[in-house]
Amino acid sequence: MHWPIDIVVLTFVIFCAIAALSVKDLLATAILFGAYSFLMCLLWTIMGAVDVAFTEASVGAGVSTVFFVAAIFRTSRRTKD
Amino acid sequence: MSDVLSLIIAKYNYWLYVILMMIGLYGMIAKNNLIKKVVGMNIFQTAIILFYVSIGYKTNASIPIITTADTAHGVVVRAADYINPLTSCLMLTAIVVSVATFGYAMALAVRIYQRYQTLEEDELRMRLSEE
Amino acid sequence: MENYPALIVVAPFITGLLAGLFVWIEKRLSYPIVLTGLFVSALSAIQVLIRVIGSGPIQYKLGGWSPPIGIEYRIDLLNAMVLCLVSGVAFLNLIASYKSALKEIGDRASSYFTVYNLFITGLLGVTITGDLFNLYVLIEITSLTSYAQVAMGDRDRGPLASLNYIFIGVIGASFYLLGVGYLYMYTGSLNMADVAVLIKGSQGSSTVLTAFILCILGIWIKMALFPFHVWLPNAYTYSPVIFSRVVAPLMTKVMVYIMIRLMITVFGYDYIFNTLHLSEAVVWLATIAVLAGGVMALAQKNLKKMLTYIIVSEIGYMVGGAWMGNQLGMTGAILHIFNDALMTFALFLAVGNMVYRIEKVDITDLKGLFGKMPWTMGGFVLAAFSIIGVPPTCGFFSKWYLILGALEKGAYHFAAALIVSSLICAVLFFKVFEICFFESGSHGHEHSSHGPAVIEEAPVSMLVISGLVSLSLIVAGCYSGTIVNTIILPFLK
Amino acid sequence: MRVIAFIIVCLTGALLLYGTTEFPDWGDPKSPASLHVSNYYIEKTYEDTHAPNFVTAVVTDYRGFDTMFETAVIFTAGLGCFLLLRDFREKKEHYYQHIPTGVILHLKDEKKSLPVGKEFGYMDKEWVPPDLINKTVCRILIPFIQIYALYVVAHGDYSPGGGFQGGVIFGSSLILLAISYDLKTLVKRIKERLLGIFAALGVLIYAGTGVLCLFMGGNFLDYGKLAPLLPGHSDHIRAYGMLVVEIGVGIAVMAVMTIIYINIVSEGRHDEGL
Amino acid sequence: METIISIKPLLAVLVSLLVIPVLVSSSDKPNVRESWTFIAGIIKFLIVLSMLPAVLSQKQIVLTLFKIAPGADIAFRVDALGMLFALVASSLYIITSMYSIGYMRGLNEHGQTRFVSFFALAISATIGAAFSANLLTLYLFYEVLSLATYPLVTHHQDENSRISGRKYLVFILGTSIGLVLPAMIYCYHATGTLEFASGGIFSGQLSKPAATVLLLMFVFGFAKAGIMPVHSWLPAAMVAPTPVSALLHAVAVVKVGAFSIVRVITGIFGVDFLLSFHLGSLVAAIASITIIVSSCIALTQDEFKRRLAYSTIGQLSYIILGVALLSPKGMTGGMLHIAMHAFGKITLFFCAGAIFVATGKKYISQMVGIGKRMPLTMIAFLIGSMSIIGLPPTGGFISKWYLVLGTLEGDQMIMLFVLLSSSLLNAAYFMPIFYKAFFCTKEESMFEDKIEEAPMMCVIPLLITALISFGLFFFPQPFLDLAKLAVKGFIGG
Repeated sequence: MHWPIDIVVLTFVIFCAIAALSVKDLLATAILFGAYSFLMCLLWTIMGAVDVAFTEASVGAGVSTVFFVAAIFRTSRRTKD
Repeated sequence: MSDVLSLIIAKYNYWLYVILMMIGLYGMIAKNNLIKKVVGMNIFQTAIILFYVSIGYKTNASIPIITTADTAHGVVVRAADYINPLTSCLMLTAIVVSVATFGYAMALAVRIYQRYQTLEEDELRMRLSEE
Repeated sequence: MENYPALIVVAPFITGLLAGLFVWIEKRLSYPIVLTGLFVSALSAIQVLIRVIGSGPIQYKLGGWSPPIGIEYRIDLLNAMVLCLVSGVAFLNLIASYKSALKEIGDRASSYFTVYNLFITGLLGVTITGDLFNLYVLIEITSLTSYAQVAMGDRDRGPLASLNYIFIGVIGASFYLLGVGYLYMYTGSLNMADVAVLIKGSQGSSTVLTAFILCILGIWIKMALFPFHVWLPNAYTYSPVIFSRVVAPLMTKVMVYIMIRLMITVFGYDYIFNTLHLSEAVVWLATIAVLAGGVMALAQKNLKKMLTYIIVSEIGYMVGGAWMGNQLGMTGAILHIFNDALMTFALFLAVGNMVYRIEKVDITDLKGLFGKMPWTMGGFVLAAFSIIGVPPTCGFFSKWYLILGALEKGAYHFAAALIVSSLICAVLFFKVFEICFFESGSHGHEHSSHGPAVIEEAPVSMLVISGLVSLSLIVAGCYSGTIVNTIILPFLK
Repeated sequence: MRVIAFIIVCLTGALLLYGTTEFPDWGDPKSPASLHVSNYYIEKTYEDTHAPNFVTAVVTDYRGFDTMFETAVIFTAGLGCFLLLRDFREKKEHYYQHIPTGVILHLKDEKKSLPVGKEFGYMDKEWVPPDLINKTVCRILIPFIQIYALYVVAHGDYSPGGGFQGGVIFGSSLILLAISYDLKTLVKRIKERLLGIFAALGVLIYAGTGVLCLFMGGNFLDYGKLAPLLPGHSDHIRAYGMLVVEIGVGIAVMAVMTIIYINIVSEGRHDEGL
Repeated sequence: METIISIKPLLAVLVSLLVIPVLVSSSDKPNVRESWTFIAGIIKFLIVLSMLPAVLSQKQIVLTLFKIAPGADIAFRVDALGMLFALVASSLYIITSMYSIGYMRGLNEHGQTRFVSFFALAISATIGAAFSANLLTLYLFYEVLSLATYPLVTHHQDENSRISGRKYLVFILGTSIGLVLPAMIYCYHATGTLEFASGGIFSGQLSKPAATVLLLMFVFGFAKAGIMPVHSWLPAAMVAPTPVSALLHAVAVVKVGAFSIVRVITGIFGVDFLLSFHLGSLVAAIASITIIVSSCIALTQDEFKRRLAYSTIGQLSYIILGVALLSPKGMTGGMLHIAMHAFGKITLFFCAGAIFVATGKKYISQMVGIGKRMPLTMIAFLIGSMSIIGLPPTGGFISKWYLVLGTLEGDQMIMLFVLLSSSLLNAAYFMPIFYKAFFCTKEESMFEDKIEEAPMMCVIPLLITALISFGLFFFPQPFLDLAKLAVKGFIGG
């Protein structure tokens, strides 16, 4: 029975998702988004889907965030919402 | 009371995935900044992946790898001992798709910024109507 | 050879990749390679069609795993017809649009062909597969390649149109994926035929109902049924000619095919029409789509954009026919998949020729085009007549079945909408013809009254294909009875 | 817009929640999803393929066809970024650093260029002085990351991971190189042409394996038919097939990730980046 | 009834279709082009003629081309009525071709190749309509004819013809798509066939209101017949060059309209069916209103061709009226009028054209004294107008005689009154022209006293048609026999 830890991580995930969408700085969004991905990966490990978690760790938290930062580097951090 | 609690425990994962998906969808439709929209899109997609992974979960089951591989010849593999490998497999594909879309969307954002010097949707619309 | 089914999909796939490889080694080879792949695919598709007509559905197990463990292809008459259509159109378009691609895309054209072939692979795979999740993956291939191709068109508007397309496309595909998830939750299987068996008798299940709504909604978004059509006009208008020529005829039609496949093979007639009673509502929606598409087309100033709205309207035809819930309507819808693909192809071929010569195709730019490009305009006129529904072009006959289906069901509003939409199309196209016919081009007025205008036609390769496809509209019209009797009716039984 | 979005979102959410009402409890091993096909995979995979990791077996064998297209999707993304952003025009301005003195030269004439080497170093516009610690750590780290990536690819059927994950990790190591040094270093070491070839080649290895099966008389991607070509016990032949395929995926993904990164970060000019 | 399967009807249709490429390719050699037109016209006429004996010996020639749906094929059937119409159209085509050479060259018009090509297409469609075996085929050729004549009507490509062309399309296409198409599909839906049968295809599927609505949809839908209020395209279409007006708006187009209505009344509804619901008198009433009103309007028109146009509207309604009387004599008269009116009216149009070519005059008020200058033309005009009025010794008398007999047979005195009064009106609008042309004082005359006819190629055809009009009074046999045969088939069968 590991639903308590599961629920804690899920709460964090949702928190990160909302934060990533509402922060007014895109670089912060990028980092929060990375955190979101990593927490998600944690969640999946808890559920036993290790392969998916591994992929998400390398892709979501890793490469995606780099792409994100690279894109921000070439555009702007500014956002209205 | 305990009924409600057990219902919550039984279903909360599905509910939370719905919430996550709603957040993503909302971000995708309502946000003004294109990159924010892309983030919303990604959250939306991961929520679906979460849903699938939740489907595949079994209580008291292990990760889908035979640990006793070398001696497995005599060992009977029981289905209830391992979580569902199929959903994991499907979601690997889904993740790849989502990262591909994400990367391409970022490239598009860079391209749009090159041309219009903005990523805000309302400003873009204004620029387009000016032209 | 038992492997024709695999070859249909694999040939364009491998040649596309090979072309992608050869871009870095010897650029000139990539075009012939790609062409060969599509040719092989088209040939195999025809082989398969012949075989299916002769001896019934074909099953092909990928990896040698029998379903539902592995992925299978299941090819029946409907698949086989759509496969032939897709591969044929793709092959012809590649020949017809080679010059235009070189002109528009320039030195990137050779790598572009890779994307093109992957796109076709996606469409073919979507059509041929018998597995719900495989369908999703292939939809994504189709979508991603089309995002890429849309962005390569108009340098200013293309990327923006593409990004919007991505957002809506992802929503559509994700809805579909969710639907599949719900179905999997209920049945534990991903194979279409298997799922169909497992959900039989589960009329009241909320899971199946949700799955159904999500799948259909996702496909509707992907096919741009009226309220979800917003992405389509921009995406098709600002994409390069070679792409708009192939996406306009094929994409929406393949999506309609998927819808019909889901309706017939997975969920079943009985579930949709007898348990849910959705027919009425959806036919109304289709009616609105038909009319709205036409009305919005009336407001357009750009020829390409106008045609895209006509596509939106045509989608309403097929959805309405498919949801009529009777055999005539379904016959009309399936026949219209075939006919509409052909006539949209012919239209866009002609428009592509115009773009090749005059670059901008705002309606006012078309002055005097009958004199300047008589052959192109000939093709355009034929295609337009087919859209309007003038016999003996094929557009008439599918409309015929659709209206008959509507009458049989008593959906008079849908029949009326079809008639009205014909009239709207007539107005639209004659507006264009009038400009092309009456007003002379930039050369001034002097030669319009005496002596032939200077003919500036598109290259021969473009013209010949355009002409052939336009003529095939009449042939397809004349043989629509044969198509119905050998393919559609046996399929529906 | 917000109101509409909110309504749409609520409707969708309500629909999804309605759909979940009949779901079996979370984690119920008796739910239909865990009974029908999945049990076959769990119980028979080892027998069929001799790969202990079910997921890898399902991904690359039972549903290998999906995965082939999944790789094609990622390939398309890379190609799409290349087609969209790649800009072959040379940049007009160049910055160089005279290494012995630290003087920065700014050349506005596009035709002139300086020999880059011991004396002069190439520089970005948004230049940050190279961080010695970063550089050194990364230089030591990168080979290990790459070895790990290879391990992940090779052990795909024994442990979590596989071609895709390994490829991503390998790609990350290259990206790390670009970040810790500069983009030019990476581009010089791994030519764009090589990446392009790798990307296509990787997917081709996958598809080619499938076609090879066709030639060996089996169905597409039927690795079992490859037995005459591969060494080793015929029981393990499917696992070998998977390995070949995983390697293909790894190569493709590695190349594509790098291509996407390079193109985004330099707006397609391949000159300067993060 | 005996049936013969023969390829002849198809050949008759195809001849002028196949000659179009030849015409286009010889566009820079006008003489070669014209001779091809002639050859095609003569071959066509001979093919039609060669089928006459079989038809007269009460055989039917049938040919099914494409099977579309059960009961709705694309098929030809040559019966007496079709034969009558085809004979008229194909013979007049030859004469008109000759005339158009004189006219077009005389005025040095532009785009002559386009002109002759579409002319050939139009006549193909006309013959096709005449030989149609079912409503679907008829509709097909009807639409093709509408579209093929659009470039002819708008031949001048100026603002005036643009407006008229628009009007033409709106009326012709609008009604055919908006009214005929749904009506036709409804018929098919109700009965499952569209084959023209001598007793009609309905057997109790229709209530009286439904039948009324359907009949009205057909009558107004075939707007080419010019029933009021859908007549106003006809005067507008007179902007076309006169050969077009002559052949198309005196023979092909308008007659196809009238012919279609006759076909629908006899072959779809059936005489007995209409009699049982008393629907014949409804159509007859509509027709007679049209007759009277249009004749009155014709009186007020000063432009020669417009007066002829209104006269045509009236005369077409004679045909409808005759058939709607549903009595053997009346129907004979109506059908006969197809032929008689064609020869009479084409003469008048030729005269109008000849006058325009020779003098450039378009208005009747400018033609005082023209008889002195163009005596041959005006004598032909006299014969033509006598035929239209129905005076012996011209062919028009015979058809009108049968019409009058028909009203007496059906005991419909009002219709008799209509016929007689309209004859008076006809005389009132034609005779003054002739009178003023010859009998005017020297001061009133607007022309010099010198014979100066239009080019030979213009005058010869009009003399020929005038002579035929005259001759038909004495030898009406071929047409009369055909009409009687047709009526026997419809009523006796």
